[in-house]
Amino acid sequence: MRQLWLRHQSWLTPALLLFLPVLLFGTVIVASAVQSVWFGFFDWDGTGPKTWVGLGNYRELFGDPQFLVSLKNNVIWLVLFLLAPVIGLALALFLNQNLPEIRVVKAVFFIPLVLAHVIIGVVFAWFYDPTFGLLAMAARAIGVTPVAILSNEHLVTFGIIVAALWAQVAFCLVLFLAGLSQIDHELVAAGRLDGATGWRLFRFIVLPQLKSVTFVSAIITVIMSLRNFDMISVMTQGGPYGRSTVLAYQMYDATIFSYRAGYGAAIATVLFAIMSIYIGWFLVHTLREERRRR
Amino acid sequence: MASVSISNVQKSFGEVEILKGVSIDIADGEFVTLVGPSGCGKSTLLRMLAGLEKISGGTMAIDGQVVNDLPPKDRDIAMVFQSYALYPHMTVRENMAFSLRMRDASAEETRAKVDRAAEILGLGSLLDRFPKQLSGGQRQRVAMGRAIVRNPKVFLFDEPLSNLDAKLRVAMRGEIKELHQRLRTTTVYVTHDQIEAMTMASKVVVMREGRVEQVGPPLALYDRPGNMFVAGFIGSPSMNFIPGKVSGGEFLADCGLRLPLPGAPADAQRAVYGIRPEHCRLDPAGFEMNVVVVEPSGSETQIVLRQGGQDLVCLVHDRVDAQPGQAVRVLPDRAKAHLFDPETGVALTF
Amino acid sequence: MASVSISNVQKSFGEVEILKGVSIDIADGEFVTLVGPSGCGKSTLLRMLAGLEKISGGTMAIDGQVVNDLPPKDRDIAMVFQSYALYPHMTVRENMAFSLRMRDASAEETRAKVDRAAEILGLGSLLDRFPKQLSGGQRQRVAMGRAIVRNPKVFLFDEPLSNLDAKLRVAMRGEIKELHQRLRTTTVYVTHDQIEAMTMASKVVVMREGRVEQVGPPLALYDRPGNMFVAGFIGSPSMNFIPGKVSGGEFLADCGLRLPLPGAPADAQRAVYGIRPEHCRLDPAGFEMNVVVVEPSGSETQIVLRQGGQDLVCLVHDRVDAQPGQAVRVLPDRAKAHLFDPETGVALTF
Amino acid sequence: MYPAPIADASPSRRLAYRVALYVSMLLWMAPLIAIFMTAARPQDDLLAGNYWGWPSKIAFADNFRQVFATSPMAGFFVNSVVVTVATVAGVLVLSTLAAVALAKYEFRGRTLLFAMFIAGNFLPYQILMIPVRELAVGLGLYNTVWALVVFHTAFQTGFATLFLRNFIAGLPEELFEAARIEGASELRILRVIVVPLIRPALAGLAVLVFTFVWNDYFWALALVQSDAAKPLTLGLAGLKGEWLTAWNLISAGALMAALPPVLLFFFMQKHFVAGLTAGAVRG
Amino acid sequence: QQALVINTDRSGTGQKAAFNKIVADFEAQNPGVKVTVNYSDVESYKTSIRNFLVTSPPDIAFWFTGARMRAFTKRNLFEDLSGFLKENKLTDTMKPFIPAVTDGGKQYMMPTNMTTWGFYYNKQVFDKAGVKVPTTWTELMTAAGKLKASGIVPFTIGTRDLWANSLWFDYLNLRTNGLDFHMQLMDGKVKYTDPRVKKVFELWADPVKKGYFLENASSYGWQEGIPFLSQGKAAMYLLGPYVRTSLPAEMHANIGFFPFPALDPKMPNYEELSVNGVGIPKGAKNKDLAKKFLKFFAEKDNNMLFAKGGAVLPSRIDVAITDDPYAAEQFAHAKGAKGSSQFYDRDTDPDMAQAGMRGFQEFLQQPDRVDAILERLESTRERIFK
Ligand SMILES: Nc1ncnc2c1ncn2[C@@H]1O[C@H](COP(=O)(O)OP(=O)(O)OP(=O)(O)O)[C@@H](O)[C@H]1O
Ligand SMILES: Nc1ncnc2c1ncn2[C@@H]1O[C@H](COP(=O)(O)OP(=O)(O)OP(=O)(O)O)[C@@H](O)[C@H]1O
Ligand SMILES: [Mg+2]
Ligand SMILES: [Mg+2]
Repeated sequence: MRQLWLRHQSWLTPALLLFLPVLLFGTVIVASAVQSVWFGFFDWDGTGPKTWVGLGNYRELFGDPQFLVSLKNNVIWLVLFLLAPVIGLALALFLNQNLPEIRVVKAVFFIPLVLAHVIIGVVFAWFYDPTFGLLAMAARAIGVTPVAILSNEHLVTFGIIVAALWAQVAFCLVLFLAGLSQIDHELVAAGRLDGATGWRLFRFIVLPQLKSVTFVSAIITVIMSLRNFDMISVMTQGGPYGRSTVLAYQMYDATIFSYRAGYGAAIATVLFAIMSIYIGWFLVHTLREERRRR
Repeated sequence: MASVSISNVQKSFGEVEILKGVSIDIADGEFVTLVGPSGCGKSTLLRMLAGLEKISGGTMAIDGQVVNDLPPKDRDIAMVFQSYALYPHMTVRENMAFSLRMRDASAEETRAKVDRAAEILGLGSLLDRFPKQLSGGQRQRVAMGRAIVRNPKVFLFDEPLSNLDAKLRVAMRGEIKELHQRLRTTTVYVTHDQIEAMTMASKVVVMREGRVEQVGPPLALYDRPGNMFVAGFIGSPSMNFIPGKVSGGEFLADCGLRLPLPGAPADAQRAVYGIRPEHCRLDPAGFEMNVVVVEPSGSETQIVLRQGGQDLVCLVHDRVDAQPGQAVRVLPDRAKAHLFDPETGVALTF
Repeated sequence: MASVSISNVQKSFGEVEILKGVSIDIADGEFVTLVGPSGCGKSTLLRMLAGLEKISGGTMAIDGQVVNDLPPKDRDIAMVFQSYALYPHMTVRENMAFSLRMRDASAEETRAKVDRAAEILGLGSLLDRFPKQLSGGQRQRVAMGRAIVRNPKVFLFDEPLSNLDAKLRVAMRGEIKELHQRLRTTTVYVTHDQIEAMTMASKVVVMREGRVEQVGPPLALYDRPGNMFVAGFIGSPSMNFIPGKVSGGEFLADCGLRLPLPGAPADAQRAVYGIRPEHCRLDPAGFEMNVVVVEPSGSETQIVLRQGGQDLVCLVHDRVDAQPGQAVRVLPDRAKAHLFDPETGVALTF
Repeated sequence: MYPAPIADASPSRRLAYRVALYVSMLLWMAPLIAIFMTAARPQDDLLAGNYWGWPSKIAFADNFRQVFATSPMAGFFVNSVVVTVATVAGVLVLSTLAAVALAKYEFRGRTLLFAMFIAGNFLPYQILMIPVRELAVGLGLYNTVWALVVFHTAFQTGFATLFLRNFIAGLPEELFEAARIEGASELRILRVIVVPLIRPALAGLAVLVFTFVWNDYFWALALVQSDAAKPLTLGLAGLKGEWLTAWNLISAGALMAALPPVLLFFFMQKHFVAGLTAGAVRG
Repeated sequence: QQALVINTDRSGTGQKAAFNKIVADFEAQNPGVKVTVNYSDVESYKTSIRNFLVTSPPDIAFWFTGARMRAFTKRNLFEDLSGFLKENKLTDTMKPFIPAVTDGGKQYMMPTNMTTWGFYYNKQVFDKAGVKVPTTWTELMTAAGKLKASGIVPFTIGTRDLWANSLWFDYLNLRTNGLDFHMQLMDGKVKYTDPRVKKVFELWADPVKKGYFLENASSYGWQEGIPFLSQGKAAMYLLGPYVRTSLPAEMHANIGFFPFPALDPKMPNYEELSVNGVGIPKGAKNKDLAKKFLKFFAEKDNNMLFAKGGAVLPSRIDVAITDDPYAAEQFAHAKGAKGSSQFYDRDTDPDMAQAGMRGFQEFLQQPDRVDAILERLESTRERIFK
């Protein structure tokens, strides 16, 4: 027994340690994801019997105008959400100073991060209210007819993105502040001595050192942008007339309101496929980083 | 190339006073080393000279021009950092060209200057590598290359060799020295390595707790330390210090030993007797002490002796066949002995 | 306390062979140092002895018992790491008591043993501090304390002093040596510091690229290096190597110099002449060379000489008043000269 | 330290910086101030269209009282606490185990498992909704807080493992080796060396997971329906009531729901930030 | 000790209070019975009922009737209550509502109450603008024009939650094409591109294009439309009794009600009347006790209490609310109906309803796109009712 343990200890120990976490994660998360993909091949209302339709859902999906709207919105989200790292970095540079009160100020800037998206959505919906909202009041104050952002099929997605950016910028801000705190001061000093100032110092000396943080915040931002759901659900429920849906919301809408779980699963699968690109990218990066460190 | 004049410079970080009035004059083309215990303010002084730290008081002048409020880029100074501070995302060539690029030098000029510096330092074949693909010594050389491309008025070095291993350190030391002989650029060099301080500079500045303790040519500091601190700091192994008093032309140590004096100080004066390990030799004419440790290292042997609670370290160039516990006779070289005031530590002349 | 016997031990990481058959015998109570260039496998060997790495081939035995498959905790070995590896969340006392706690020793026993170790090492007043509240030297001492509480069969040290500054290193070196003289525990000590290797051990093992180059008492390695590698590795500054050939009882260097030989090797034999810097002296009877660099460090002066493209480093104990460019006469100590085979590097006896 | 420290700048620039700082802070916080104001408004103000003006009277206490009176908020609060605390505890334990295994042991499939945790962590979790619900039903956990605990624990374990693994990988290998030589078994090392050393990371992680789980709405909707098991977020939706336009109450409830994570964040800011950073970029 | 679990979405303050009292009374009458009531908000209940009916059925569940009920009875998730209703003579006392709970000749739920729909208006605003309560479509349009001219929004509405808007469609369709046609459309038997449907949209387009509706209606939830009415910024709201229940009691006097006006004098007076019900899930553990509770719940007093709590109408025709003129008005309104539909999203397939309501939302904002919208709805219909 002891011999056995000794001989196999090298793999038995990690196996024992990993048993529970992997079991739980494997059954609840991984298996469910696989199952969900499987459901995408059925016509199913979510409770009753399933009917195999093969690629039927996908065929319908690619002809569904709503799907194209969602896809387009997803792209808009993805592109605009990448403002979060940019603004986050700018804000981080702005806040990266030594003042007695700076800790509190930073904390205030971090707060959106801990708020539920549901709450943020509600607040921004009031903000945009075309009659009573702050935005409308401001517009009227300067003599402009207020635009009903959430009722405007062209603006609605941008309106929601702004709300979501609020939280996402806070997220990137935290990362960049941490990144800035790890900047090699000697490199900056060397840069100054070499005659770099202002933008060039930032561009050639500081930014390259933030490469890893930038990558991570960009990828996470992309993934968050694809995953976003709560805001849309709270602010517009996909409206007006489905113009603000994204894949995640459309999937929910199809499953819950239209009772089409199979179709929803197919939408989810497409979303998953898109996201896989970024997950894979992140994985490759992380694992390579990993190997480099070893 | 330029002279540097530091007068009564002070520096505080918030409440804490780090530099308490430092004055150093450096002539054009001179090589000055700055030594002192960790935290005494060497780096701070250097960074102030570079313009990386504000000057709290006093003035710094380069070539007669006061630079207190000049930003780093206008001081025409190059600095080599302990960590080398190479830009990790640039190749060796780009690293060396960076300062020229920031000055909007033309492409040909840049190329010519970098190539020349690379040639001087033997970096020709490494120009396209990234810093992480270089060995420690090579990195060090690139850091120097980066400094010399610009042909600055003053070179600053902050412990540039401390990350290298012993052999490489010796080699690079030679290179830096040679470079200085070639370029004759005014240089300020911070180190905590005895040998570097002694062998490289024409002038050594010893600092302690934000003040200059002594300034002088290396051998002058070795031969005539101004106080106990400098005496103990310069030289390795450290000078032996033996408390006691002067009595009848001899030094009567508290431990009972009677030690020979070079001159004739006033009698009955309490003092500290200083003698370097290399100035003690085993000699039948000497006084008796017990051997504690014998450490032969091939070319020389270090012996720790003890008598009446007083330790004495001896460094002899022969093999010594003594065993711990054994008694031997040791004799200090009377001409090389020092006396210090036990209160102030100041060297006593006699 | 125990003897250690390493026979033909091999180690590969994947494809790469790191140790290519190492055999070392260590007697009970002996102090052995392991030296060699970085990457030669010193740490790996030590870690294999500790049980932290699998043994790919050969056997290791402690006290006659083969330990190849024994887990670390059953080997009764203590190890001091370069980084000290103190548990940062435990006080000094807890750090030292850890191994006893793992062996479920009683509280009194633990307390008694820790107190005794603390006393030996002068750690008494620090027992309630955390590692981060200690200075480098104190941490080093705690790491040793942790090792000695257990009274293990063998002590292993992996460059235990390399994180300390020069002065402290000297002091701790003395302490470790003293400790060994007191406890007489078999000790294997890895270092890359010449002086440590030479002064501490009763036996030095020189390794290169996974093989043992030479084993012997320190002074024997200094005096009679088995090959050029050992000759160059032991001693600082390194031995001068001058290629040439034996001709008429003299050594005719390729650079044109004629050097004295201690014996009478076969004529016309190509060889490398080896002479340590400290065995060259300035002497009117010597041959002429040009001064390149003079580095006085107070107690001694290092001079680099050059002639016909051949550099010669000289270390003299006097002040030398030579200027670069000047010609001086230098004479190697014929009795201290070495000859090596230029192909194999093996020392030639004659 | 980039850009240049403002402390070195001229007094006028320092003042300008401070002003800019506070103005931007105020703008940034405007949405939160809005919630606060609304939570202080009596219902009549809203009906009268006084959305942004000064509240006609400060009805904070009234609103909160009404929140508790018109809904089992107290119960929801307890549920939220149970779900969150149980999840945090479970996640900490499981992810520590997994992280140690992935960080400090060599075995085949290690990279694969690690990749699995990372990938799972970034999944669009909406796709899990139906299978997870079925699973909860199968386990008899549907409509209990334990369904939420199980799901959140599993999902967050992915993230937490990624995060802790980076942290543990940063612990010096020598500590493990020293302990091994000194006779500690692997489990003992875990307990007496690893856990105490990663305590700061665990603290940061705890705060992060707390906020994630506390703020969850989607899964509560999918896995729970009775009041007995509803967490606060879902309860909050109920506050909308069937026939009410009580934004003041919703704000009050939102404040109540936001309070625990915000408080926790303020007290553990250092850990939180360190945690988030370690989770994303190894520092 | 017996346990009874009830899931309900009737979580409005008044109705909740009433139901709690009923439960307490029941417990008092039946010592040893412990009743647990799980209140949910309507929207999340719509999701969760599909889960719990299958997985962890309570003993009693509230739900909508009509197509929404049939979606579950089709899958055999509700207990047949035909016997129970008959035994307790409820088939008589609740007669008008029995069809709504019937599927394949059997009854699966017990009606609890009924909701009526129509125009709620601000009396002061009407007076100020000199507008009378309209009885015909033309009058309504004239009134709206007048209101609009005096700077008042004639019709407030919030379409973010989609459903409120479908009242307009339902009523216009009932008034133009009649109940049979409407139900055929609901059952997917008529094309959305049918000229008769188009006709409805033409009618509807008139007030839309004239700007009679609240601007940016889709920025508001249905509840958020109410303050415009109460504040006098808007004049009318086509909705249910929630308009009143959402407002403080002192405002009730100012809010009047009138039915959706007639369009075609030949068309009988069809109304939109929604019936809510309560049923026993197939998997209930305690069916006998559940029936006992339902019987108690159906008692006159309780039925009335429950209705009053929600400001809706009781499901028994033999009770009358006499102390509330508003209720009487509603009752008369319901009684006067020649036939009724329930509501768009209760009458048609949920998938279709979702698509339809989204189309109505778009129409309200972009009336010119009517053809595209109808094309889309038609293709959805074809997919669902194939
Ligand atoms: N930015 C700073 N803020 C506060 N104190 C500082 C700062 N920089 C340096 N100090 C303090 O100033 C003192 C001198 O530091 P300095 O780096 O100049 O020492 P040093 O002589 O270079 O030491 P070493 O040999 O260790 O490099 C130290 O006590 C240090 O703690
Ligand atoms: N786990 C490992 N996997 C692969 N190669 C390794 C591993 N550990 C060590 N090596 C390699 O084995 C060789 C010997 O390493 P080792 O650490 O024993 O050298 P060393 O003599 O202690 O050097 P140093 O003086 O730098 O400490 C090196 O080339 C190293 O890269
Ligand atoms: Mg320094
Ligand atoms: Mg090593």
